[in-house]
Amino acid sequence: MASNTVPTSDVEPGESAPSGFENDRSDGTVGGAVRGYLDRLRGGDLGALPAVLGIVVLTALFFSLRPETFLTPLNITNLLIQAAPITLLAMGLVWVLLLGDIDLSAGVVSGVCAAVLAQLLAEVGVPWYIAVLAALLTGAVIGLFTGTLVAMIGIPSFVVTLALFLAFQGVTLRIIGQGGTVPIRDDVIRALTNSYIPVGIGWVLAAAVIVLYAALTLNRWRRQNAEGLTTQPLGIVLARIALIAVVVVGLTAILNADRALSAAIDLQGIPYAIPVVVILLLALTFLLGRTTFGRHVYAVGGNKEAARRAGINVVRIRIMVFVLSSSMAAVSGLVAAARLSSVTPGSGGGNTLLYAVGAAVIGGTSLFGGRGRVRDAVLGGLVIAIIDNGLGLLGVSAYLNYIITGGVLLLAASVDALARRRAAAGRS
Amino acid sequence: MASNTVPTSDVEPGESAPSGFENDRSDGTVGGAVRGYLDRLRGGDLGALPAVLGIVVLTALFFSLRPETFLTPLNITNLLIQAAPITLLAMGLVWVLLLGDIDLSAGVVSGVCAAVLAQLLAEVGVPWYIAVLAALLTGAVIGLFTGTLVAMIGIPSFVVTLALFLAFQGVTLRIIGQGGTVPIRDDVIRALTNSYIPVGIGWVLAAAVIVLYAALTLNRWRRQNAEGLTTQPLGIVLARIALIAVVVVGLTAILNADRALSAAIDLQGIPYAIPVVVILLLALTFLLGRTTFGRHVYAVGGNKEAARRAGINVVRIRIMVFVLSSSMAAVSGLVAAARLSSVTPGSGGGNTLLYAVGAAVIGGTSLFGGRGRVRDAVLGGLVIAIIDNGLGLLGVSAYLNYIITGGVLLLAASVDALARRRAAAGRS
Amino acid sequence: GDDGGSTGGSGGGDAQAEGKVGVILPDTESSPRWESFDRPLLEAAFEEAGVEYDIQNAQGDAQQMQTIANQMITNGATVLAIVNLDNASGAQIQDQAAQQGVATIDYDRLTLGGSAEYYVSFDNTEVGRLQGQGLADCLGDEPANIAFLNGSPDDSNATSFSNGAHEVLDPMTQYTQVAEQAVPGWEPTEALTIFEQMYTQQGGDIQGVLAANDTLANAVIQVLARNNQAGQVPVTGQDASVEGLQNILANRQCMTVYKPAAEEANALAELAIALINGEEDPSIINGESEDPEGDRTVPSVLLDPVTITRDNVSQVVEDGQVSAEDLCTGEYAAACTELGIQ
Amino acid sequence: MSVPRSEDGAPILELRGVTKSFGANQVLHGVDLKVYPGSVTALVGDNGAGKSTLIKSIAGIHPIDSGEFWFDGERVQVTGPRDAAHLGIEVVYQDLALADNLDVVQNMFLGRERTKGAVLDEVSMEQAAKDTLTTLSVRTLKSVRQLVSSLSGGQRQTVAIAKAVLWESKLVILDEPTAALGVAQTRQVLDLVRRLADTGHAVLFITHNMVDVFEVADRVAALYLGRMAADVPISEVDRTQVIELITSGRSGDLGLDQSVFEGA
Amino acid sequence: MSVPRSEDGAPILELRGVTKSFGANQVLHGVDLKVYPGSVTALVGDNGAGKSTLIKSIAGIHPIDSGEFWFDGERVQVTGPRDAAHLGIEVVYQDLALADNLDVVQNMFLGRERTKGAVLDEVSMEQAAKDTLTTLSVRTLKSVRQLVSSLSGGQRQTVAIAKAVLWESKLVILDEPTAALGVAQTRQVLDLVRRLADTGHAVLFITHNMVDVFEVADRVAALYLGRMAADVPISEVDRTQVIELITSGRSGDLGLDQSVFEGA
Ligand SMILES: Nc1ncnc2c1ncn2[C@@H]1O[C@H](COP(=O)(O)OP(=O)(O)OP(=O)(O)O)[C@@H](O)[C@H]1O
Ligand SMILES: Nc1ncnc2c1ncn2[C@@H]1O[C@H](COP(=O)(O)OP(=O)(O)OP(=O)(O)O)[C@@H](O)[C@H]1O
Ligand SMILES: [Mg+2]
Ligand SMILES: [Mg+2]
Repeated sequence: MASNTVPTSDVEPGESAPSGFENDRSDGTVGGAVRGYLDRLRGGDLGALPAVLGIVVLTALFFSLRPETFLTPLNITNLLIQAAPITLLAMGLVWVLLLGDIDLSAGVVSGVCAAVLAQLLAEVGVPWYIAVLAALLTGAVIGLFTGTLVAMIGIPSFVVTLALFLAFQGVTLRIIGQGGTVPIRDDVIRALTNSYIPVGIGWVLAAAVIVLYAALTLNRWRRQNAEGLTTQPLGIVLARIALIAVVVVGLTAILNADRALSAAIDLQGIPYAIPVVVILLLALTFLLGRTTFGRHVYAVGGNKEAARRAGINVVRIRIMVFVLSSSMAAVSGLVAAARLSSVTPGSGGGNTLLYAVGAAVIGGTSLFGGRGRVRDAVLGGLVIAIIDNGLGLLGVSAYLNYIITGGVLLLAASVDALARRRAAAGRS
Repeated sequence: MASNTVPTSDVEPGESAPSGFENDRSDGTVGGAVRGYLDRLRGGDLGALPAVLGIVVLTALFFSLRPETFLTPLNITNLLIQAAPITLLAMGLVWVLLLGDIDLSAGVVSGVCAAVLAQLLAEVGVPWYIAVLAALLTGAVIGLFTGTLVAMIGIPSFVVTLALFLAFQGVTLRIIGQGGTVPIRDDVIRALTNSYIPVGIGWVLAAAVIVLYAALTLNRWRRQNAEGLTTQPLGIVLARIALIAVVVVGLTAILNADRALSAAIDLQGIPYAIPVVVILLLALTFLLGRTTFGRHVYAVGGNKEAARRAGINVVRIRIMVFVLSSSMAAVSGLVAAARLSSVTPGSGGGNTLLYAVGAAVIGGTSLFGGRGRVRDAVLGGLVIAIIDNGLGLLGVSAYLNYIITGGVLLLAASVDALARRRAAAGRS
Repeated sequence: GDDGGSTGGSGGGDAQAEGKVGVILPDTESSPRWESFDRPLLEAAFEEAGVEYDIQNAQGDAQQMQTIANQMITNGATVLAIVNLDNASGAQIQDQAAQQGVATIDYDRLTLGGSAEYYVSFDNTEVGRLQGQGLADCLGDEPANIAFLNGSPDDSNATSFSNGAHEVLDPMTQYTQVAEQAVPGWEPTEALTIFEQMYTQQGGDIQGVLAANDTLANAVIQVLARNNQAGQVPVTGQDASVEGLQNILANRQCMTVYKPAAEEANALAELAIALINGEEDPSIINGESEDPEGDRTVPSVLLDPVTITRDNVSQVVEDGQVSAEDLCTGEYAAACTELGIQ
Repeated sequence: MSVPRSEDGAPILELRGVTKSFGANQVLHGVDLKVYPGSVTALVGDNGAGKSTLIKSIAGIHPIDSGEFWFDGERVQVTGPRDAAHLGIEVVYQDLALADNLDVVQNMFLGRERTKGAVLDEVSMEQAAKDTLTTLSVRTLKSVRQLVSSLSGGQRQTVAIAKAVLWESKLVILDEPTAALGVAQTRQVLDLVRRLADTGHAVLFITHNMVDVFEVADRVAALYLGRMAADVPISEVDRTQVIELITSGRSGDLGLDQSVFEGA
Repeated sequence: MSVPRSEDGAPILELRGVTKSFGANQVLHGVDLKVYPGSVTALVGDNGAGKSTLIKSIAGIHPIDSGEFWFDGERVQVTGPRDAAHLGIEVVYQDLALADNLDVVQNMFLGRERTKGAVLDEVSMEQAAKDTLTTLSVRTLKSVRQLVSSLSGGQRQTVAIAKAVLWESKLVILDEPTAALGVAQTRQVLDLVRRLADTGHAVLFITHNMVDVFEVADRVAALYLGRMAADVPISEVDRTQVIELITSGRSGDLGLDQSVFEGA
């Protein structure tokens, strides 16, 4: 068994240098990076593309059908507020889906937490921050309970959360009372969706987001580059920063425009719910992508046994994910309650959960675990909100509304599937 | 590399004979078979045990709480009819779950098929068999559509059926249209749940089932025994036949007893829906356990890639399973419609689907594919129907009803999980 | 319900000359009336008056209703009529509309704590009272066990119905109330099981059933029929649906509460048009309703619900709410002839 | 079945210019290969050289980007494993591909169940499975009704091999079949490979074990970084040459020359 | 780290009377084993003999039914892989156990990620992964940011080995580590095993390859049907004897005698 050293000089290095890792050395040009991206697309790694395409196509469609209303500042503001609760719910569910689990109770948990908030405000009369804390705590405790049943006792999450889905409907009904509603009169809570950040502060916030993003991205690039590791060319990095800047500035401009329908009223500014979503998006993205916890969530979702053998405390990770997801459900419940200024026994019931899971999946999160990102929830939530919003503008009758919503969802999903399938021609 | 022949005479054959397959030779005693069963239980292969235990415990519980009503012939008949639609739905869903897929639209598909039936009877006035055929065909066509989207286009079944869940709600609404409910007046259809097999014929049917089962089981045993293959001892086989006989005779006796509440009326006999469930149970069990198609369904659910490499037409199998499942949904819709003697836009909506999936899972079917049996649907369906039935007798208020149903489901599932977990101490 | 054309200056200041009415119906399950009666009737009324309109259904979801309200306002509605799913969410919608200078009308259900200009309705508590009285009339003075099958536990109107019925029945000491359950989501299949179990538990000793609407009543009737008791036990209902009326014709149901949808729809259309035209005090206003929560009175058009028994089924047909053709099929033809319905 | 034929005869399988990429990663570069009936062809190559990718392309698991397949003198299109099976190609994959939820017998007959009428003929399948496993020297398997998920690594591999040799196929492809096998089992598999070839079947055999190559192979084909470095009778090379071909793509006159890479 | 010690010293790991059943199937029957620091112990045995089960018991994957573990002179309870890792035991499993959805670097550092503050230190992990893989002669891997699902069989095995040797553990257990490796890679792994032992680590090495056993092992332990047939210095046995121990459980004076089975 002679161990021949390989005559590296024999072969051209760019293509098949046997020293390995040649794909890790980017050629540093923008063209190369774009080629790489196209290759990845062809390789079936579509990333956010289908959801973004869905958003673009749907926007174009509804704009052509309702040119005078769909893209007005007023409607865009409405759209974003409409998307907020479902997006927040989906942002928690992504984590559960990453584990390969499901949480059917997330919707009704958001209802329970909202009911707790509303009753504390209305009956007990506590200040808003106590009520919010209590609602979040309720969510966390529920998550702890669910997670323990799933991870420690080992009941399949589908069954646990199906049972809890039923039980929590009863709990909400109990808290609120049969046929009742609890109005929310607290101004701070209602401000979430009914008040707006002053225009000046809005612009400052927008600028801050852009600067922060640019600084972090550039710093990371610099460091990787210094160590000679895989990086994207500077051009691409700058292009991404520019893209983010354009989106943030554009949205801020739209939300800061006067959107009142009658001249007498003054209606402008970013609704407070938007920064809530953005901050949670950034925080959760960081947690999932840049910390050990996030890495372990991916590992548990990809291969539980491998994670266990690698010494990861799988039970703890799963419980924590359920806590996180239920807490996000609580946040979603708060925003939904603020939007309605009330909580009913049916809050969080109905199709809420299915829409949220649908949002995560359309955004690109796999139901089988191990693949997904927090931003999927935002993109998918937007797709669903746009369908809802656009159909509302068209004003179709109930049965058509159901059919069209279903049809559009199907269409969005099949574009994705077809693209992946074409790509899969090159995969096992 | 000397290939030594092993001196088989050196070692005691009963325990570790190196010629292999020693566990395939049963020692032929009943005691050995019982030991083997206990070993399997310890090994985590609980089979139907948790569901059966659930049924027994719940029955005991409700009997102790409502001794004068729960185990009366009237209530048992009610219970069985109440369990029929959910069981039929679950019997189809088991197949989908075996593939590792899910069908969120099964419930509303049952509604669509029932609506087709009702409108054909009411508006067009076709004879009942045409209407039934049309409803079944509707189910099959829907299944074909769903299956094609899932298997050929490759959209995840969760997304496809979520979209169809919405769309079909609209379709039912459309079909039923003005008036909001379509009454079913056809006597044959209504007879399914509202008429009863004459007592004499009922006994003949019961006897036929027992004889058929005994003949098939014994014949199989005889053949395996003749070839010297793994068999259960004759004692166990006979005991199983006896068990089936006792159950069948017992149920027939109960259903044939006079269950009228007032002496003036004569109310007895097996409801026609019961033989429908039994026949479908036997037919589908045969299809799944004894035919190539069933074997391939298990293989696709266990390892799609392995099935593909073994030359199985995975796409065809998946489509056929969806056709089968949607057809079963249609049958379930028929029985539900017969029970209510009308169809409403909400038929098959609400929690129908979740209950049916819950039934399959509690019965022992895995959500991750590859493990499950048709009888799981029946056992799980009974568990759920007993909860519903018993709580109805207790007459608790709505919120408690939700909470208790959820709690009992959770309890049933955790018994199962704990048993498996204890067993898993001996597994990887 | 699609107007198709563009409305032009929807944000324009002079709503005097033109406007647009948005109507949000609550759901498709609490009653078939919303999609099958109100929508076509309202469409007809608005079309006749030549007003632009947009009618949508919130499908039982308060969040959805909020979204639709937003969309209608964006679309340039100047008058918004809602059938609230609950008081608080209804009030929120009305407050938002007011912020945007859009006038609102409460249709069928008064939004307590809301800010609607007008209220058009049948009194829901009165509906319950009629049901209670109807049941009492059918039962007479004999002692009887009665059971309540209420509407969905998360529907505040269901509470009003049952409150009204209790108001009437609770003082009547000859009746024993042996069971009461709410039916989640007004789901008839659930109602069937719930009543089946009530009936079994009482050993069949139930002489009267207060069912909140005709769909629930029909479920009750199926259970009674299976026990050969259909027609022996009076059952109430609501909505005067085809199914309910047929059950009444066949003597299986004792009464239903009829809320002439056409009257209600016409009143709404008239009020909306009045609002668009800036009319003060429309002549149709016939009273006012207390809103204890908002501490105000709302000018109202109050319509009377009607008790329908076998004797006055024809009234529903004459009003055009149900066609004789639909009603008098097959086995019911004879009864129709007998009662002179055509 | 038929008499053994030497490699001078017509090849049963011929690949011409097969290329295959996964996304940006080109794994096979114009690979030519001939496999003859009645002889054992050893396919060797470094880890990641593309051996498994090549045989998965033959089996229809991966569609190829370009190139031709000729089988039994005719040009064929293989679009899936079913096509390959119909041609008479049987494959033991490196990653085995067994359905963990099925037992040994069920796995061995997967896709080709024996039936009596519509009903599965379990009795005859169980018997046949036992017979085949016995010839492969499996002595520690407790039951053929055990789920394959509970088998040891070597037992799984034996089941996969047994599954492939149950069918008398024209071409048997084995991807590192003895990697997890014990001494005695390896012996049996090598004997079996020889026996298959001697009864006229063509065998394509992937291995990293030079001893095995020189024991059973009639020809040796060496892949180097996705290129066919050599495809020669075993008599023309010795062990050192084969190792050189594997690790550097050339050995003396044999193998790829620099121009190949420069031409790329 | 420490100086090499001979097998006369205290064993780092000692098993006493370990038994283990899966349901009705008893796989290990009172197994004793000693592993010494500074030496390589080869664990051999037929397919299904129980080798993998034994090392999974050591690693805490399977709870054992009875028996004792002694580590570094102290009796220990291993209830999970985390316990084993804390003791300083590192294992390469036969079934590899990699997370297919993660890339090579992420898999290699799984469970022991390097961080800077709260943030993962990707840069340093990527660098370390590359260095380790290079010493293992991996030359066909295109990128360390490739998902492991796209790796060839041998590449996967290399990643698993690299993951284990990244940590300087007291005891390294390798379950058939070279099964899928090419010639050059096998060479590197064998050298590595020797190097580990020479720097004072204990190595437990499972293989079916007798050449490898006699090349690197200091001791050889043979399992036969779940019983330890022999645990002796390599110098006391020759190849034929080891094969006899594997296939029949005894060889001359060595091994199990009939009475063991009769006693069971
Ligand atoms: N699905 C895939 N996606 C991307 N790259 C892949 C895929 N499958 C294989 N590869 C790459 O193709 C190359 C060849 O892999 P292949 O499995 O054919 O190697 P092999 O010769 O069988 O190696 P081994 O001896 O290790 O089994 C490897 O570099 C591998 O990383
Ligand atoms: N989870 C399990 N359930 C039941 N039996 C099992 C399980 N795991 C292993 N076995 C059985 O235990 C025995 C020993 O298996 P093990 O994997 O330890 O063998 P091994 O010595 O590693 O063999 P190989 O050389 O083939 O890897 C085998 O007969 C196997 O069938
Ligand atoms: Mg390979
Ligand atoms: Mg092993």
